[in-house]
Amino acid sequence: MAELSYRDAVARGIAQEMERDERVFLIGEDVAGAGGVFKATVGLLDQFGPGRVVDTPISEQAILGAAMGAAMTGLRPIAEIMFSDFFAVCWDIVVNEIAKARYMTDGQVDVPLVIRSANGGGARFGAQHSQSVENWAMAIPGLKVVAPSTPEDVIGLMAASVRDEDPVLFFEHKTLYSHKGEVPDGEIVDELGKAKVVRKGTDATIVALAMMVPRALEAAERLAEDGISAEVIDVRSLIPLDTATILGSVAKTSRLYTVEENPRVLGWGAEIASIVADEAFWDLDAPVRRITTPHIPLPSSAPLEDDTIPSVERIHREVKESMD
Amino acid sequence: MAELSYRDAVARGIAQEMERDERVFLIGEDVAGAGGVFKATVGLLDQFGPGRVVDTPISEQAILGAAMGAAMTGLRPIAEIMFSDFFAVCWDIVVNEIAKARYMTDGQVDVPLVIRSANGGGARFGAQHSQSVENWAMAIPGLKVVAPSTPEDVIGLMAASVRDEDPVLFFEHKTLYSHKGEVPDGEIVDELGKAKVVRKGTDATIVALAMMVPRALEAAERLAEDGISAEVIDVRSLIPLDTATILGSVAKTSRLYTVEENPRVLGWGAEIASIVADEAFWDLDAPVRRITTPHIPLPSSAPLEDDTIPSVERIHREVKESMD
Amino acid sequence: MTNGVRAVDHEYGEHDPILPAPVDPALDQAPIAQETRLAMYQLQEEIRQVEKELHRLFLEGLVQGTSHLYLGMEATATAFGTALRPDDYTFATYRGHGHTLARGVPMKGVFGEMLGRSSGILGGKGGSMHLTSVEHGMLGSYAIIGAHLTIANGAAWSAKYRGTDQVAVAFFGDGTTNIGAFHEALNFAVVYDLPVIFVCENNLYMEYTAIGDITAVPNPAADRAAAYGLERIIVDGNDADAVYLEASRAIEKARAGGGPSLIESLTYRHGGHSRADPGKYRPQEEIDAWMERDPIATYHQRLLRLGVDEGTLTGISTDVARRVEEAVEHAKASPRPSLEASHTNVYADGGARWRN
Amino acid sequence: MTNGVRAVDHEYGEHDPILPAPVDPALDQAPIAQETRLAMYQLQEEIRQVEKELHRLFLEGLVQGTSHLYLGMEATATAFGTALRPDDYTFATYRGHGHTLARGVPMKGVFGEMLGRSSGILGGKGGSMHLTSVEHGMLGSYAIIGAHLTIANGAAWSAKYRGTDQVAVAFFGDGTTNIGAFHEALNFAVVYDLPVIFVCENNLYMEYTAIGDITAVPNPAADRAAAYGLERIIVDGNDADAVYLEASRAIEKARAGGGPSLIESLTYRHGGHSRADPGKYRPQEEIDAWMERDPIATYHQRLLRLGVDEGTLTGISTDVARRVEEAVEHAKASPRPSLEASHTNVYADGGARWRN
Ligand SMILES: Cc1ncc(C[n+]2csc(CCOP(=O)(O)OP(=O)(O)O)c2C)c(N)n1
Ligand SMILES: Cc1ncc(C[n+]2csc(CCOP(=O)(O)OP(=O)(O)O)c2C)c(N)n1
Ligand SMILES: [Mg+2]
Ligand SMILES: [Mg+2]
Repeated sequence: MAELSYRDAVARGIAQEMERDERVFLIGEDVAGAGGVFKATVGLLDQFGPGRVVDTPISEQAILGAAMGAAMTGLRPIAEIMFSDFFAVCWDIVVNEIAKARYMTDGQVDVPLVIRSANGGGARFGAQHSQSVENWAMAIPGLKVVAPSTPEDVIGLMAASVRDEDPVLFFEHKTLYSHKGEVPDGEIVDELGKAKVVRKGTDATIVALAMMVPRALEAAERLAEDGISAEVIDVRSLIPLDTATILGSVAKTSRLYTVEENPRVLGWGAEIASIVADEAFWDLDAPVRRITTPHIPLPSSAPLEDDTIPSVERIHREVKESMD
Repeated sequence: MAELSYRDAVARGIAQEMERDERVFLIGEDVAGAGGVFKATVGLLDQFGPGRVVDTPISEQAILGAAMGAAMTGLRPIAEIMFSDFFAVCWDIVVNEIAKARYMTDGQVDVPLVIRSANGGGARFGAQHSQSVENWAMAIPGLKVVAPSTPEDVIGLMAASVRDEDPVLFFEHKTLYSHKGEVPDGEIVDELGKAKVVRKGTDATIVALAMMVPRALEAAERLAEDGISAEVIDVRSLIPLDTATILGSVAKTSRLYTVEENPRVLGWGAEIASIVADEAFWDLDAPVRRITTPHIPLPSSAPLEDDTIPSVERIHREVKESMD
Repeated sequence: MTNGVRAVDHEYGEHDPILPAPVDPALDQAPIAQETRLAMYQLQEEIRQVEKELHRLFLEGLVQGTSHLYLGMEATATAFGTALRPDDYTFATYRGHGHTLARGVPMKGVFGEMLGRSSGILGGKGGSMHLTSVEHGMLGSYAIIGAHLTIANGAAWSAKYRGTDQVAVAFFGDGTTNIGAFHEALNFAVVYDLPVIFVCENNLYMEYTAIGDITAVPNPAADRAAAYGLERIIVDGNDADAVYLEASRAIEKARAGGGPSLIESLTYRHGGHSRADPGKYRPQEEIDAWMERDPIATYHQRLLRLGVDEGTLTGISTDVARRVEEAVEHAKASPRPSLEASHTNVYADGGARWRN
Repeated sequence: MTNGVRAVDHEYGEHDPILPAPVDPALDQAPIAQETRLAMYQLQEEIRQVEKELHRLFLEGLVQGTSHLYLGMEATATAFGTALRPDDYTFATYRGHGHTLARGVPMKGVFGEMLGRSSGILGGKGGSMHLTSVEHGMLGSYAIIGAHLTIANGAAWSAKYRGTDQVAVAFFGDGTTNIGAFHEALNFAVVYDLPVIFVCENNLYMEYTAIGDITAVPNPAADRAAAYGLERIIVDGNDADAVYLEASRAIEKARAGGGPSLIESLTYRHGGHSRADPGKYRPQEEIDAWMERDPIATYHQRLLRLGVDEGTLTGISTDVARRVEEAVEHAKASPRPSLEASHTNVYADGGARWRN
């Protein structure tokens, strides 16, 4: 066991897989020499050399296209898109090519690759560097979509993603990079498609992802002081989606709250709400409540940004008020 | 009154606005000389000349960037993205630039433009030329999103879109182009953000968009034969979304079905389902049922494609079975 | 207000015709084995006849969706297909039937796919625009302009990484040179010195627009080569021998670690852009001149000059015709895919499950 | 397996230094009015002092988020800002403080924005990377590489369409030349002969990578000019006079209907890419040489040679320092935005309503 930052967990997770499998390589802008703009890949160049840890031009389409072509022909690329907002400049390669190749070729083509990206708000970076776009990816058939909230999960889900035969979009949360957590020694391998009940409770289920998980946990502590026992689920993997764990919890608590950083409309909570409101219709004691960033681009000024992304206070307040 | 095809309605709608306002121009690949690959802009080059109806290189980013810059500086561009699947190659300009400019500049910048695109399946074009991506656009704050289902609506909503001060994504359905409908003579101007009740009913509300509207209407006829009175709502505008009309109908019928071409996960129906399941929680007699394309890329072979996109039969069957 | 902004001063379709170069007589003496030449003749015939048959089937309503024929352009795919090694990689566009056949993919699977049958090489899921046969090194046909140039880089990357001497070839059109992915792919290939060959089949038109009307330079690929430190290469795309020599040179260079090439192959399509297009935006003089310079006719004459007798060539054509007919019959007799097929191969487990 | 695929043979950061050209002595005689030169001196001082102050404020924790300083690069924005007409359009990047000031945007609004106050020119919503002031022709700072080149085309399109003789200028870095949008924008501008000027500020590095390590040609912009039929233009970006002459020429050409230009302005940043970067990947010899060729020191010396007395220049600096201080105090004293501000100006009706 050692304490590790989420940032360092990224590098450790990648190193674990690169050591195990020489087909794995890392490619992206400033990932090698500089160790990444978030310093999440520090040390990998020294350990694996410039042929396996590769700096690129600012050519996101070329980066992901290369990753795809390499994956199709026997390698296991990990590509970085520096900020998830930049998926918009290479979305074609992701959604039209990577996601659809297997299907269009009726299974002839494998595209086993991982695209990592720094996602989410809270760093006062403004509207073009703060988006949470996991919902964009979730909407595309053929992709898998993962977003860890702890250093241990970073490593375990990274390993699962690299070993998966399908393309995985791996969303790292940029304001979690500095968070620390206990991490076991040795190899860590997790599983895609498994949500985690990170706090047991009986009165309400709170489903959260990435940076919303620690906030939901803290809100649950405060709710406990109010006499409300909240169960908190870390979704971890949007595709495959572990609806069994979510529905199981709602069957017990009869109330669901989703907490998401996505702007409101068609945030991932909409899908979970629509599933639960359908399949747990007779279980629910109250409407599913979605706690989201409002449907706005993110502002840069600190007080404005803090007021828009769901905070511990807001989660606590919204759950509490609706349970009164 | 004259009978007009949906295809010809596009050209008439554009011509109406170009005649009215010389700031309006049309730009896109093969929109001028060839009259569009779907022949939806035939005649405009002759009427308005090559300075206002402009063929471009295959440079979707440059096309939309030019439209944006022109809109920022006093013009009213209508840009075409030939197939909506191609939004993926210029998504950055749409979501990071066009959608956010007003907000990031705190209102200094206006971006009044329309981006038209041929959307949807049914033409055996396969996975890269058949997508319904209106849900991608709906998820982005700052955009308005329109998808007409009739020739008259094409003209009226085109006019409303061109006259709107905000950027509008205007989804034309490629298999509706050949559909015909009665269209009044003279200027037609509609309003964004208004759904239309296209069939009155009392037992169930069916909400549909674009090509799903005629199918929902036909399914409703069949349901009538089964003694089920279905109200059909054409959403028309996803943003702004006319939730009042939808909630009003559900308050009456107590049952909601959404019919969408989007692949299942985070299709637009998820948002409507989540709103209705929340705000009409006590009105609903049964869970909201989403009738969607499964969460797969679209296959090209006719029987496969027909089996995946919601058909009249499937809509009829799913509503009927759940009402039994 | 003015009269707006326009690209060119002439009316639509009234641009100056661009005429083909005369056949280079020196090519008769090119060091290409007779059997290679006969194989290229056969392959061009194969592509030609398949495309013509597909057109007929389309008119009969048996080929649905869209299709983009390679008629008139057969020499380029043929020459590359012939020069490549079986383990090399091809990346093509929606206009990729010829490139697919040129890698040795059997006609039956191609016709099956075009007719949307379960015998199709993609089980009826991909269709005309996505022909792929991994076992033949045909790594796919891509229908969104530009993307596959970047993907071809990845295959070349992989070959270099794995230490094989495979090469990757990406075919694309003149119109494609104006999209961003072209630029990214070219720079990227040069930076990493990848064994990849970019082949621009310049048929003078993007869909319905003359390439010269919407491009800043006259030769859309060759005039950009220097922007990536690459050699300027233009080849007569209607002469299989010319293309074969250039292809062999580029392949050899890439295989030997000499990095990427960009080749502009000048050619012309017989018909319109896709099945629905009569191609009226092209000056008649231009059409006539290029029809005259048809690659198969050109090649036929060369082979006669080189002493092959007419009978041999007729024999090849007849044999191809027979195989085409067989393949069509096979496709017609094949069942449509079962409806479950829609739900397979979304994910690597073979299915479409995204939740438990 | 091999050792993989690498771009270069040297170790990271150990590339050959690229040194600045010596000052061109002929520029002392350039036909630039003395008052113009004094204005450019003042503007460079203004940019320099604002950036230095922002750096201090960042260290104090008052500037949050990221910021990309223009220190060392002041000459390019200054010269263009001076050569442009008030109704012309500027498009800049996240490194756009200098370009904003160069259009006459008051410091108060800039500091207000950087401190996230309601007095900011964007009301605190945009921040450092998005400075915009439409009334000054400053049409925005864009933080996603490449996009604004295409948007600048649109402003130029609009000028041409409306029949004004306005021009648009887009500034961007060397690293930006490798993204697809660059290519699309350049071709597009030439096809429609737009009054737009693309100014590549080549400071030799994308974020932390030497531009030469990931680019196929040595001069990332100039070596691409011919790919769009454009003239090859490289200018000493650390000499405001050199840039001014080239800027004036390009602006005049565009205004007269002569179409676009692509200018590569060679320069260097004093510090790292953004606030957090010490810039260690740069050879010390290179840093030293460029610090020596600082644009303001260069200009200072020229003005002295041209007979301006030291006192005048000191007076300018002191005056700028006073105005900077005032603007900072103003920003510090300004309130933070009210929380309602988050919900305004998403749509043209002023609000954020997406449903009824
Ligand atoms: C990104 C994108 N934009 C537009 C299209 C529509 N489109 C299909 S083919 C084509 C013309 C391509 O021209 P060219 O590259 O010259 O190839 P050719 O068809 O002549 O072989 C266009 C515009 C597309 N498929 N993808
Ligand atoms: C599409 C995209 N990719 C990556 C980035 C991250 N990024 C920001 S600045 C930068 C380097 C830009 O280098 P250059 O164009 O030389 O400009 P400079 O910062 O040197 O002025 C990068 C990679 C981005 N903002 N957008
Ligand atoms: Mg072409
Ligand atoms: Mg730079």
